[in-house]
Amino acid sequence: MVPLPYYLIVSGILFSIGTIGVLTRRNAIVIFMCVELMLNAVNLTFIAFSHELGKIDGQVFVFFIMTVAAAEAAVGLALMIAFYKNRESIDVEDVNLMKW
Amino acid sequence: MLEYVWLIPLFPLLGAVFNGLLGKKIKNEAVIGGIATLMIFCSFLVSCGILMQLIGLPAEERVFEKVVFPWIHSGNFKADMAFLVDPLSAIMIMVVTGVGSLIHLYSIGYMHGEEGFYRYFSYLNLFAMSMLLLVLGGNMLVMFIGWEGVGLCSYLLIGYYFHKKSAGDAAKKAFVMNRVGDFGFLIGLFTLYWWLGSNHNVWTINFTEIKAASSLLPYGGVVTIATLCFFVGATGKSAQIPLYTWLPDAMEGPTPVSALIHAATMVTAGVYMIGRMSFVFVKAPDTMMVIAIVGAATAIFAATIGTAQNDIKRVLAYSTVSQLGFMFLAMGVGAFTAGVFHLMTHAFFKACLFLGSGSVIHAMHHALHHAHSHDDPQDMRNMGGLRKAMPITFITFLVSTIAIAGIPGFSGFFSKDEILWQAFANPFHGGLNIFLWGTGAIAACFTAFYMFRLVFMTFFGECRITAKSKDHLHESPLVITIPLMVLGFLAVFGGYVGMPKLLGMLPNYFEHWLEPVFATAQGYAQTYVHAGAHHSHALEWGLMGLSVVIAVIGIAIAYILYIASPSIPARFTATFPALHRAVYNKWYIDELYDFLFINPCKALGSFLWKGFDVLVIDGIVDGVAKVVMGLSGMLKNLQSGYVHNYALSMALGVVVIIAFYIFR
Amino acid sequence: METLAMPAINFAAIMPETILSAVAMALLLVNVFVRSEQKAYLGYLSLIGILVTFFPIVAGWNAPVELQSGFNGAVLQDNFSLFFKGIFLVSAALSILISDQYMQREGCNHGELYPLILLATAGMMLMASGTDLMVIFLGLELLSVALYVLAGFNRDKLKSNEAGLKYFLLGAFSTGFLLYGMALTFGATGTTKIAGIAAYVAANPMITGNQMFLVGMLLMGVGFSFKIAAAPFHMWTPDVYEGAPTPMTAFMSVGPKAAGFAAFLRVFMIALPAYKPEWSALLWVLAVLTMTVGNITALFQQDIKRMLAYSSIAHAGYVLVGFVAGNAVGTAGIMFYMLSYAFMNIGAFAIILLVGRKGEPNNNVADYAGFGFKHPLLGLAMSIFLFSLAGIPPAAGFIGKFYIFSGAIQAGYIWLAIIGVLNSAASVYYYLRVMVFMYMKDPVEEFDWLKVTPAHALCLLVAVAGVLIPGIVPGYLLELAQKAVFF
Amino acid sequence: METFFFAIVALVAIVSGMLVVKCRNPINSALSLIVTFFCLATFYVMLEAPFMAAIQVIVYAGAIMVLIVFVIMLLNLRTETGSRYTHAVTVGTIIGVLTLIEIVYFFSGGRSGLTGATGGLNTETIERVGHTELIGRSMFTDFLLPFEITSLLLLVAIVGAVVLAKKKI
Repeated sequence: MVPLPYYLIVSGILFSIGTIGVLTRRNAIVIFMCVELMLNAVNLTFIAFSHELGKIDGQVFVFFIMTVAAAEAAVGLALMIAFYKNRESIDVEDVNLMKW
Repeated sequence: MLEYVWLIPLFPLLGAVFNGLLGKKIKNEAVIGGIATLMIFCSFLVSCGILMQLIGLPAEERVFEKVVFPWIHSGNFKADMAFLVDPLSAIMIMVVTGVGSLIHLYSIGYMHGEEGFYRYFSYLNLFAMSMLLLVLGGNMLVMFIGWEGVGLCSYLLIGYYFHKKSAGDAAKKAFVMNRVGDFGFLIGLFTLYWWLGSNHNVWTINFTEIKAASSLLPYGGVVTIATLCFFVGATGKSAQIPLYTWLPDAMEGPTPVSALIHAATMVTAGVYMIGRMSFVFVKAPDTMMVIAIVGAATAIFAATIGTAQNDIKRVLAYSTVSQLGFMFLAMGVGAFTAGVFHLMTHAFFKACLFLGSGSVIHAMHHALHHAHSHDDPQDMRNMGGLRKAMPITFITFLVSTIAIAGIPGFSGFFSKDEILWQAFANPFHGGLNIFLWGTGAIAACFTAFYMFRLVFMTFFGECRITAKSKDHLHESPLVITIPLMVLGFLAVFGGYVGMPKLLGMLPNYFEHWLEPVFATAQGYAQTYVHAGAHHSHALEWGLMGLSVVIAVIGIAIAYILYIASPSIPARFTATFPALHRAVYNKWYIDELYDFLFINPCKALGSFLWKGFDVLVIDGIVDGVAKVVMGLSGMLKNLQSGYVHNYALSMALGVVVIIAFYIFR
Repeated sequence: METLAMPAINFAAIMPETILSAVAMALLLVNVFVRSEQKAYLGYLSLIGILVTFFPIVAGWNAPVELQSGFNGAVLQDNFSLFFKGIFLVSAALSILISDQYMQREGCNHGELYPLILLATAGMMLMASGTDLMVIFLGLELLSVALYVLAGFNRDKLKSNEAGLKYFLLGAFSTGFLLYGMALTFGATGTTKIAGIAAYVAANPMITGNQMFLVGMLLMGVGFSFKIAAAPFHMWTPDVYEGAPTPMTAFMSVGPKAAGFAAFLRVFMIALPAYKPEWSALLWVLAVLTMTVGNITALFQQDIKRMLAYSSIAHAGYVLVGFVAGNAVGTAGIMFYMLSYAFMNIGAFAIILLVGRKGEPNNNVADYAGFGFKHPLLGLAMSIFLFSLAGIPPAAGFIGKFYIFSGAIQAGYIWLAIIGVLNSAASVYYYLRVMVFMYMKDPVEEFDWLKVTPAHALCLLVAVAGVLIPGIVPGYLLELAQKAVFF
Repeated sequence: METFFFAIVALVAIVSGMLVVKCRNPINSALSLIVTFFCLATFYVMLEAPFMAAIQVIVYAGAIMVLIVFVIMLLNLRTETGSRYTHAVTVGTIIGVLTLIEIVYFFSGGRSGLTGATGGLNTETIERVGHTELIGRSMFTDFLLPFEITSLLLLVAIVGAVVLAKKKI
C-alpha cells in the first residue's frame, strides 16, 4: 500500500513542472501540453483522494476534466491554426501585437 | 405651498431638458432664453410662496421635510429624495432663484448671437436645478448630487468657449480641483455615517436625524476628522486656500456665468454646507480654528493679489475669493448668521459687479470691434471715462463697489462689520481673535482699495481707447440694465434686514429668522467656550468706526493714485503754466509713493500670484499628476504583450499568496 | 441488474439554461439555410429565445425551495442566481443587438456567433446556480471555451487571433490552478457539494487549521480572480478586450465577470464562511491592487477600447470592495452594480462600435474630437455612460458605488472605502478626457460613415434607460437585489 | 514491493515530465508527455481505478495527443531557436521551483492534511460491482447534470473548432 502523501507529492511535482513549462516555453503547442501536464497532476490528486476517502466523486470529476481537456484541445488547436495562418508562427513571443 | 417644494428644482430641469432637446431646432433666441428665464422665475415665485408661508409659521415650526419619493432603502441605510425647507434653505432658494432669474434675463442680452445659445441656457438651467438640489437636499446624498451637479455644470459653462484652449484648460482645472473637494466631502460623510452607526447604531445621513443625534457626537476626535474632511470639500467648492486657483481661471467662461456660479451661488455652497451642519462643526473646536484661519488667510491673500490684476474680471474673481474668505472667517468664529448674511449681501453686490463688468466688456467689445482694434476688451488699462457713455452701468457698479467696500448705509457694511466684530469678540479662539480681526480689517482695507482702483480706472479719467472706438461706446440694452438696477437696489437696501442691534434703527430680522437653525450649534458652543469676555458697546462702536475709517483709507489711496494725481498736474498746467516743472516734481512724489507703498504691495501681490499660485499650488497639482503619470507609464510597460509575462504575474501572485498563508 | 435510482430531475431549476441551449441548437440547424447576408435573422431569433428565457426567471422568483434545487443538489436556482441570470441575459441581449452591424462590416458575420453567445450565457447561468464544484467548473469551462472562440471570431484579423490565443493559453493555465484548488478542497472535506463542504466545516471546526484546505481555498480564489480580472491575474484583460471583436468585448467585459463573481460569492460565502478572516484579508489586498492598477494604467491609454478594458479592471476592484464587506448591503451592492455595469459598459462599447470603421482605425480617444456636436444624441448617450462609469450622480454607477462603499463602511472597512473613493475620484480624469474630446475639440472627422441601425438604436435606448432609471429611482431594483442576497 | 514499483513509475513520470519542458523539438515533448500519461495510467491502476486508467490511455494518450501531434505535423513546426528573452526562463524556473517547494512543504505534513468525510468505496465493492459500473452509475444518477453539461461543452468545442479553422464557412 503506497501512502497517500507519495501520490500527492508526485502530483505536486508534476504540477510544478507543468507550471515551469508554461512559464518558459515559447511554442504555444508546447505550452498547451504543459497545461495538460498540470491538469493530469490534478487528476492524479483527485484519484488519490478518491481512493483514500473511498468516494467515487473524485474519479467522476477526473472524467469531466478529461472531457474539458479534449474540448479545450480542439478549440485551442483551432485558434493556433488560425493564428498560424495569419502569422506563420505559433511562437508566443510573436503574439505581441497588442501591448501596453 | 410647502408641499410643492419639489416644483422648485423641477422647473429649471424642465427648462434644461426642453432647451437641450429642442433648442437646436428652435433657433429663436427669444423663445429659448424666454423659456429658460420663465422657468427659473417660476421657481422664484414658488420660493416666494414658501418664504411667505414659512414667515407665517411660529419660529419653532419652521422646519419642513418633504419626501418626494423613497430613494434608497436597504437594511439600516436609508436615503430618500427628500427636500428640507427651513429658514436657512429658504434664504438660499430665494437668493438662487432670485439672482438666478435676473442673470438668466441678463444672459438673453449678453449671449445674443453666440453660437450654441440653446446649449448655454440648457446648462444654465441645469445648473440652477443642481444648485437648488444642493440647498434643498434633506440628506447628504441629495446634497452631494447637487454638489456634483453644480461642479459639472460649472465645468461645462467654463468650457463654453471650447475653441479657446485656455477655456478648456480652465474647465479641466476647475473640475479636477472640485473633485478633490468632493473626495473630502464623501470621506467626511462616510466617517460621520460610520461613527454614528457603529457606535450608536444611528445609521443615518439625514440632516434632521443627524441633528437629533448630534448630542451623541464627542467634542473633537472623530468629529474633527470628519469636519476637516467636509471642510476640504468646502475649500474645493468655495475656492479657499489651497484649492482656490481654479476660480480666477474660471473667468474664461461667459460673464453671466461668472456672476451666477462663480460669485453668487455655487462658490458659496461650502459656506452653506458648514451652516447646514453647524451642529457638527461646532463640536470640533480645532476645525473651527482651522476654518477661521484659512478664511482670514484667504481673505487677505486674495485681496493683495487683487491689487495686482489688470483684467477686470480677474480683479472681481480674486475679490470673490477674498469675500468667501470673510464668510469662512465668520463660520470659523461661530458667527454662522453673519456668514450667511454676508453670503446673501455678497450675492447681490458681487452679482451686480460681475454683470456690470459684463456690460462694460460687452460695450468695449463692440466699440473695439467696430474700430477693428485688437485690444483686450477686459483690460482695465484700455478703459477709462466710461461713466459718461454708460451711466446706468456706472451708477449700479459704483453703488455695489461702495457696498463691498463697507461704507455705512450699504448692505456690505452691515454684514462685513458684523463678521469683523464677531472675529474680535467671539468666545472661541481666545488670543487668536485679535489676529483674526486684524487680518480681516487689513483685507477690508485692501478690498476698498482695489475695488475703487477698478472703478476709477474703468469709469473715471480719460478714455484710453482710440477716439474712433470711443464713438461706438454705448450703454447696454434694457435687458441687461434692468437686472443691474434691481441688483444695485438690493446691494444698497438688502442689508437692512440684518442691521446690527447696536445701530438699533431696525430690529435684526435676519438673526431672528436664522436663530432656530443655529440654536443647536450655539447650545453646544456654550458648553466648552471660555466665559466670553463682555465687550462694551463703546468698544463695538469704536471698532465699527475703525472699520469705516479703514475702508475710507483704502478708497482715499485709490483716489489719490488713480484720480487725484493725474488730474492735479492737468489743472496746474492749465492755470499756472509756470509751475509745470513742479508738477513733474509731483510725479516724482508719486513715484516715491509707488516705490514705498504700491510697488512692494504690487510686488507682493504678483509674487503671491506668480510664486504661490503658479509654483506651489499648481506645482503640487502638477507634481501629483506627474507621479501618477509616471506610475501609469511603469504599469503600462509591465503590460508587455508577452504571454509569458502575464503567466509569470499570475504564478507570482499564486506563490506569494500561498507562501504568505502557509509560512505565516 | 438493479435499476438506476434516478435523482429528482427538476427541470424548473435549469429551465433558463435548457431554453437557451435548445434555442442555440435550433439556430445551428437554421444557420445552414440562411444566406450569409441575412444572418441578422439569427440574431433576432436568439433575441426571441432570450426574451422567452426571461419568463422562467421571473416565474422562478421567490419559488418554493423544493422547486429551486434539483439534480441531487447540483443546482440551486435561488433568487441570487436568478438575479445574476437576469444580468447575463441583459448583457447577451445587448451584445447581440449590436453584433450584426459590426460583424457585417468586418466580414465575419457567421451564423455560429449567436449559438455560441447563447451557450456561453448558459455556461454563466450554470456558474451562478451551481452548488456543486463540478457544475461550477463545467459552467466556467462552457463559458470559457465559447469565449475563446468568440474572442478569436474574426479569424482573418491577426489582432483577433491573438486575443483568442492569449485568452486561451492564460485561461487554460488558470484552470489548472482552479482545479488544483478544487482537488485539495475535495481532499480536505470529501465532497464537492457546496452545502456538503459547509456542513462538514460546521461539524468539524478544527478543519480550518488544515493547511490543505486553506491552500485549496486560495487556489480556487486564484481561479475565480482570473475570471473577474483581479490584479495580479488581470493582465490578459486589456489585450483580449482590445483584440476581440467589439460586440464580443462588450459581452465578455460584463457577463463572464458577473458569472465569476456569482460563483466566487457562493463558494466563499456559503462553503467557506469559516475562513472569512483569511479570505477577506486576501481580497482586501486584491481589491486595492485591482482598483489602483486598473485606474492608474487607464490614465495613459490612447486606445479607447484598451482604456475601457483597464477601467473594467478597476470596476472589478470596486465590486471586490463589496465582496470584502461580506454583509448583505455589500452583496446587494455587487448585484446592483453588476447590473448597472452591464448597461453602462455595453452602452459605451456600442458607441465605440459606431464610431469605428472597418478594421477599426478609429479607436483612438482623439478620434472622438467634436463627436458630441456632430451627433448630439449619441454624444449625450456616451456622456451618460461615461458619467455612470465615473460614478457621477444621478447615473446608476454612482448609486451602485455608493451602496458598495457604504456596505464596506458598515462592515468597518473604512480605509478600503476611502481608497475606493480616492480611486473613483482619480478615474474621472480619463473618462473626462473622452468628454473633453467630444465636446471641447473641433471636429476632425465628419463621422459620415456612421449609421445607426434600428437594432443599435434599441440597444442604446435600453442602455440609457438602464443607466438613468436605476440612477434616479433605484429603490425597486435595490429591493430586488436585497431579496436576492442569500443570507 | 509496491512502494518500490511506485518509485520507479514516479521517477519515469517525473523525468518524462521534465523532458516535456526540456525538449527543443515539439514532437519529442509530445512523446514524452505520452510517456507521462502512461505512468499516470499505471498509478490509476494501483489506486484501484482501472476504468480511469483505460480512458486515460484512450482519451488522453489516444485522442488528445494524437490531435496535438497531428497539428504539430500540420504546422510543420521546427525546433525552437534560442529564447530571445532569457529572463523569462530564469524567473519562470525560479517561480516554478518555489511552487514545488511550497507543495512539498505542505504535503510532507503526512496524513494530517486529509480529514475529509469518507465514503463506502473500497476494494471489496469495486471487485463485486466493477469499477466501470460504479462510475457509470454515479455519473447517471448523482452527476447527471454535469454529464449533460459536458455534451454542451463538446458542442461548443466542435462549433468553435469549425468556425476557427474550417477553410470556408
